[in-house]
Amino acid sequence: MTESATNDIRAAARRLLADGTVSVVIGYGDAGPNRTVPIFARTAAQADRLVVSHSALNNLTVYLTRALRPVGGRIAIVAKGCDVRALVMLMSESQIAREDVYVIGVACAGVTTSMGQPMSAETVAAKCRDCIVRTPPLYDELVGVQCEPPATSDVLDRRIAEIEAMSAHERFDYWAAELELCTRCYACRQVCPLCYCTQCIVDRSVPQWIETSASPRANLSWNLTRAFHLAGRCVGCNECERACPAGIPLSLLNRQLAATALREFGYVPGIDPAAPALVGSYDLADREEYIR
Amino acid sequence: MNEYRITQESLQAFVAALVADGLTVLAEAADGSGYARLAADDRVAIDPSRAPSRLSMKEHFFPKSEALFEYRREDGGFVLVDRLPEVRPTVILGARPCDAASIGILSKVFNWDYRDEFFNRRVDATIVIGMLCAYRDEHCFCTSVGGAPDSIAGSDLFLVPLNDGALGMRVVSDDGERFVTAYAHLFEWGAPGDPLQVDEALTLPSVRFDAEKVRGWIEGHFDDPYWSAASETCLGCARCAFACPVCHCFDIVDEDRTYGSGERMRNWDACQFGMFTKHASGHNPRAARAQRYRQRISHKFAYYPSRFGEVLCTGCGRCTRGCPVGIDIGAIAVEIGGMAS
Amino acid sequence: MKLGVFICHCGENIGRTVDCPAVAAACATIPGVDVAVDYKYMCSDPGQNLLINAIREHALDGVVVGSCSPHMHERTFRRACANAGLNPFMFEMANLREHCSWIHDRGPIPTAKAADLVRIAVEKVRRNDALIPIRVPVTKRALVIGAGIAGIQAALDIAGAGYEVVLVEKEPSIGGHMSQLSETFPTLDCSQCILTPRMVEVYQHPNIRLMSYSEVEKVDGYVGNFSVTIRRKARGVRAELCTGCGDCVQKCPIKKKATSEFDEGLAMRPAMYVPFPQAVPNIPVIDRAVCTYYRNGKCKACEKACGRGAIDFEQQDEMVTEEVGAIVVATGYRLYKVDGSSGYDGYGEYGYGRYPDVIDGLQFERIASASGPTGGEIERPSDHTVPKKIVFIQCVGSRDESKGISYCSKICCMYTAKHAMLYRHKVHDGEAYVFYMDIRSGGKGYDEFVRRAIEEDHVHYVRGRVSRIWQRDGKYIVRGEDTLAGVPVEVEADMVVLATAMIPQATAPRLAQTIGVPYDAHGFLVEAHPKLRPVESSTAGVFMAGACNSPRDIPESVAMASAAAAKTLVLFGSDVLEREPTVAHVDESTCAGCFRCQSVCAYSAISRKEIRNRDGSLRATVAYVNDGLCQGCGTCSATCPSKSVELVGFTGEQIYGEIHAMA
Amino acid sequence: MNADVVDTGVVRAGVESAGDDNAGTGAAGAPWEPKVVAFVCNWCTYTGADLAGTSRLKQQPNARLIRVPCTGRIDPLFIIKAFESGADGVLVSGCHPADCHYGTGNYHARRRWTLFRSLLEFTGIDATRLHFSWVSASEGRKWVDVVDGVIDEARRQGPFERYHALARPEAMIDD
Repeated sequence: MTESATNDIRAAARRLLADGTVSVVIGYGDAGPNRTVPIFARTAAQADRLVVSHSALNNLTVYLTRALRPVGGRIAIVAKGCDVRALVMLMSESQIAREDVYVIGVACAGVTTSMGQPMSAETVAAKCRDCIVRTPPLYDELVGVQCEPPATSDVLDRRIAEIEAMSAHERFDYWAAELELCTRCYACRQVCPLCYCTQCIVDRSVPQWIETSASPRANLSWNLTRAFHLAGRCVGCNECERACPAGIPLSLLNRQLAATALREFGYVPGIDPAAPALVGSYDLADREEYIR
Repeated sequence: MNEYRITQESLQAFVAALVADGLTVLAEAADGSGYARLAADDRVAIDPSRAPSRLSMKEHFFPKSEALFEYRREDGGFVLVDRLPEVRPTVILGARPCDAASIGILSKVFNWDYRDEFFNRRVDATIVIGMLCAYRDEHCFCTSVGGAPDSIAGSDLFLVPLNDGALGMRVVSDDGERFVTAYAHLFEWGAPGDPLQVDEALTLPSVRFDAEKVRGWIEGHFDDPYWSAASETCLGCARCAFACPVCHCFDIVDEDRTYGSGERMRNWDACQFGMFTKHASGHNPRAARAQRYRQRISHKFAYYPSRFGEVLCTGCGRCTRGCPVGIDIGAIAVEIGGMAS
Repeated sequence: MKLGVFICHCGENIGRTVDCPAVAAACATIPGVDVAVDYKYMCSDPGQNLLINAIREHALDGVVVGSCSPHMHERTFRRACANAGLNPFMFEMANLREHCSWIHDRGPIPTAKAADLVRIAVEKVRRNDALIPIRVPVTKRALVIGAGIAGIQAALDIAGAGYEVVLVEKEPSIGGHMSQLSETFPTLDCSQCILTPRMVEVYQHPNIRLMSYSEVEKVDGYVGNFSVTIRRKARGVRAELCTGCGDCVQKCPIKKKATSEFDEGLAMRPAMYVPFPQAVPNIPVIDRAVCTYYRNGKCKACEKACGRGAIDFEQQDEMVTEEVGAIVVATGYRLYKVDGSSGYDGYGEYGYGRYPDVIDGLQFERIASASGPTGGEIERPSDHTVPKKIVFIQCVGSRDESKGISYCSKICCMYTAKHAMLYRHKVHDGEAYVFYMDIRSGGKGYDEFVRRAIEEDHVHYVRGRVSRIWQRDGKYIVRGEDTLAGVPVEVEADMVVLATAMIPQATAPRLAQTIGVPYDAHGFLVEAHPKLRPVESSTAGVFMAGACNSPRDIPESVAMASAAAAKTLVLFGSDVLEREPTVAHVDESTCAGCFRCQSVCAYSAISRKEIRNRDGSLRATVAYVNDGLCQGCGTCSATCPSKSVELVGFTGEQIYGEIHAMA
Repeated sequence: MNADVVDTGVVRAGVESAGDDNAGTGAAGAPWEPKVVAFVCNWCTYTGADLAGTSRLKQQPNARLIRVPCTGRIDPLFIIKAFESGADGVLVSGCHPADCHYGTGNYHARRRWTLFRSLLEFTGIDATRLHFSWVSASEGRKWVDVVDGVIDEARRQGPFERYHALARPEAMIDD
């Protein structure tokens, strides 16, 4: 992403703040070489800190969820294609009204896996390698140079295939080992724009369906539940994986479910705000060969 | 003073011997995840310029989850069964000073109004072999909180890289002395070799803020609007607290394992969670993110120092490196220090 | 919490296989269980008394009975609990018979399993809530849709019991098809003579609010609390001013532009018209399609003629909303059109629509009717000559999938016999032929009636189908075959009457959707149970009468109407409906308002509720469950990621307890 | 029904009614017997199981039924909790499509299951442990076949040690 995109963003932000369209612009602020941080720009000066770059990793739509939304009324947000998909889900799940958000869409050529990395074939985030929304599915204005979607290099899918090729016992042991590392800090939940529940199921104590101890069994229960609650909703921004201090490959769980949703129901979340929820609708013809 | 000279070979032999003697040997894992257990034949690499792991070595003394006791329903009542940890003698190899320092800081709270058996047993059974730290990045600030890359605080033995690639191991505590004699035969003893002549390794990172000033400002600014501004982008994920070598809050829950028996668990918790201070009544004295963020900073730089005379921070920078929204605790301390003067 | 466990031997049924005393003993060790006993027959009076006394004596907070399936005796024991002063929902059953003793061999295993099953139930009841049945108020007003004989009867019965009835009829007049009939089988009494007084009674009844020329547009709500939106179509005449003098009709210059619906197209009517002389209400309607004024803004002859100034060309359709507690659907039938206009292939070979003297049953009724276009004289529509030979053909459309419909229309055998008879009575030298497949004359006096037609009135019955009809010099050649004689027959007829099938009104499916009741492939409403609940729909509070359900004759329609009225009155018998309180409940403090629960609810029981702060500002929009609509399936609860909606009676906590009891 | 099953029963009777732990392996010396949890809807499968009972159709005694109004009510959390509670096999069963007492509950349930079992499959909890069926109120015979099938499969697979071991104290030791 280019100089001009950054300039466009700053210009747009200044304009929107000046003409009172919005009271705040949520975007990426420059934080040194190959680093950005989320910033809430309320003044022209702050607007001039905005940047767009391959280090714009955060999915800022998390700040549109009720608990984190900085103000009522209309908010402008800088969003890449994957971020906008999350926004579409938030709209379809009645979390925010279209008219309450002004989307500065970013035509995105991909971002890096972690902060501080220069962009290269090695450092480009896995999710970007087969991105389907380099141009966001929805926006009020678009910045950045529109670029061709990449030839899908199914890095994640290949990893998933490897795991699926294991025996059930191997799969179980693989995940038991990975999930044993979980510290139950719930960073995966906190960074997820779609984990906006007022009270997460794991914080409900009557009954305590999921134990809060970081025991292997409770960690499995928690991670299964987290993944399932995102079934047909997760847009694959992978913020959960980036935030995980234990380095658990959460993207595999999410993506495997997304693949199932696509295979079984031809469902791709976060494209059309009017589309019915995958878990929340049904089709008489839904497959059921596994049901005796 | 004299010191042991350790070559790569003797280091390998050392670890093999420790494991053979049934000791648990922990060292920062190559994948950067945290301090992991070494097997006898693992290749041991002491690299003073390696970046700190994602998680600290706190977990070894204060596990993310541990059972305090078991309970079992028996004829109308409950039978309680103690579950003191079975602790193996342990060696932490190559602890960086900002980690080693955490033991002393944590000991204060775990031996304050109540002496915590679980923590102390583990500390007592552990020999810490510290390591001169040659890593620097913009997130390190050990020197601003009373530490240093060559600080021996918390170590029993201390490794210093020598310019010929070998390591010098200094004895810095009586425990260290007692411990090392059993393995002395593995090492060369004598005059120190030339310490590694790398300026970067020995120049101290500059002091970024005055912790005393920070404390002063915090104590006078409980209701300052700064707290909302500073925490505006915080997601409350508490990854910082879980990665921190000295954050030590925990939650206690009873968990049934079977119908009629279970365990009382102590699990890591963090002041960044909304639930952390939520009362049964539903009232929450720290309902807002800003209040929780203020608590985190105030506890580290004001409350803890006032009670224990130590800043609840070793300047390791893990919280900042791991923060998904790039909140920089060092920068915040600098900012507060600035506001103070 | 003090709990009681009662193990039933069910005579030998459980006792033979399960060591009931051992189960009771095992359960006595469960924390909270104060009483654990076994007894021969818990459902017997002494058994129930044992339960009742224990509840009183030990002041039990919850009870588990280990006996048969809850489907067998849950109600019994709930009642017993209530009698003992314990909330009936603080009770759970463990199925030790169907799910244990009857399916295992005697031995320690069934005993162990029985102990498990009871423990599971104990862990549930421990987490039960004392529930109070939901009480829904009942609006004691009924809506009757359709004012044919069925609707009229239902309305009169309900009104007669002292309740208000809103009677909606889409035509300008009530009376339905029965008002078109000449005589009725098997008594041959004049249809209008018996119907008209009923129509007048409806009109004058203080409890009946008649809405003719009106249609039901929308139905909201649920049993006891329906809110119905009705479109009152503009007549162009202000009913409150009209005296029914008929001057406007006389003065209408457009005399013969429109064919009379009432006379089945055999006569013409003016643009300003009353369907028939005895119409109720006797208020004219302007047919805007043919009226000169509406076509080119001129005329207004009727307005000049009306002394009361009742004519109102500007009148618009009006929407009214009525609150009712029950709905009776009596929308009746229409006739299958042989020309295919009713959506079936039809019988082109019979020439209906092409040959003026090939008519259907209702048209013959009009010809035979004293009030009809011919004043009751049997004449051919084409040349008004008296037909000397008429062929009646039965099962036109009915019982023939290939041509239309699989079912038997049921009344054709009877009305054809009637038609033939009427014809013979009026045209003594006339000959009547009836082509039939079978004669179905079940019913009081029905078979005798048919026999009379054959034996006394000498109607020629020919068993066989008619293959074709064609014209030859003014006559209609009817070719069929006599399957009894096994010979082809050809009859040279002056007129042909087709006994066409009865099918539902074209609007029936849309109405069914509006009300929310199921209908079959033909468009007939489906009853809740073909034998035991013949006039109820599966939607509580919605009943049906007459031919909207399947082909019916007059006596059946009237019987159904009275049955539907009786069902309505049963509903009105209580001021409030009691419903099982096992419905979903929303925790508004944690609901995040994603409304996936709303999308899975099959009963539209979940809506959006705004929670406002003291200053009136919106705090949150959360899900709200209407417990009048909720049926308690719990799909919403399983869908909610934060468990902010729980199904009372099957809460997460209760089910957690049951599962954990197995750990 | 073979003899050692009976023996197990004795132990299970003693052990379970006292409410002790018997996750996975049976208590001292007794041959192990699988534990199966079945979540069934009230209107079809539970009634079908009733019919099996009234028809005196013999079944293995290892299943414990939990009655819910509708398969739509069955939350994946129930299934997870069942495994946590020591189940070696879990069965979920309700009304055939188009037979749902509530119209569409089983359609919504079916969609949920398809996703959830795919997730479990991926994490190594496969179809040998988690089963689904439609059993109507008139299918007493089918119920017996299904439930015995699930129990036999669990017996073939042996105790779900991998899962149950996750809860063992030793799994909690910090190193």
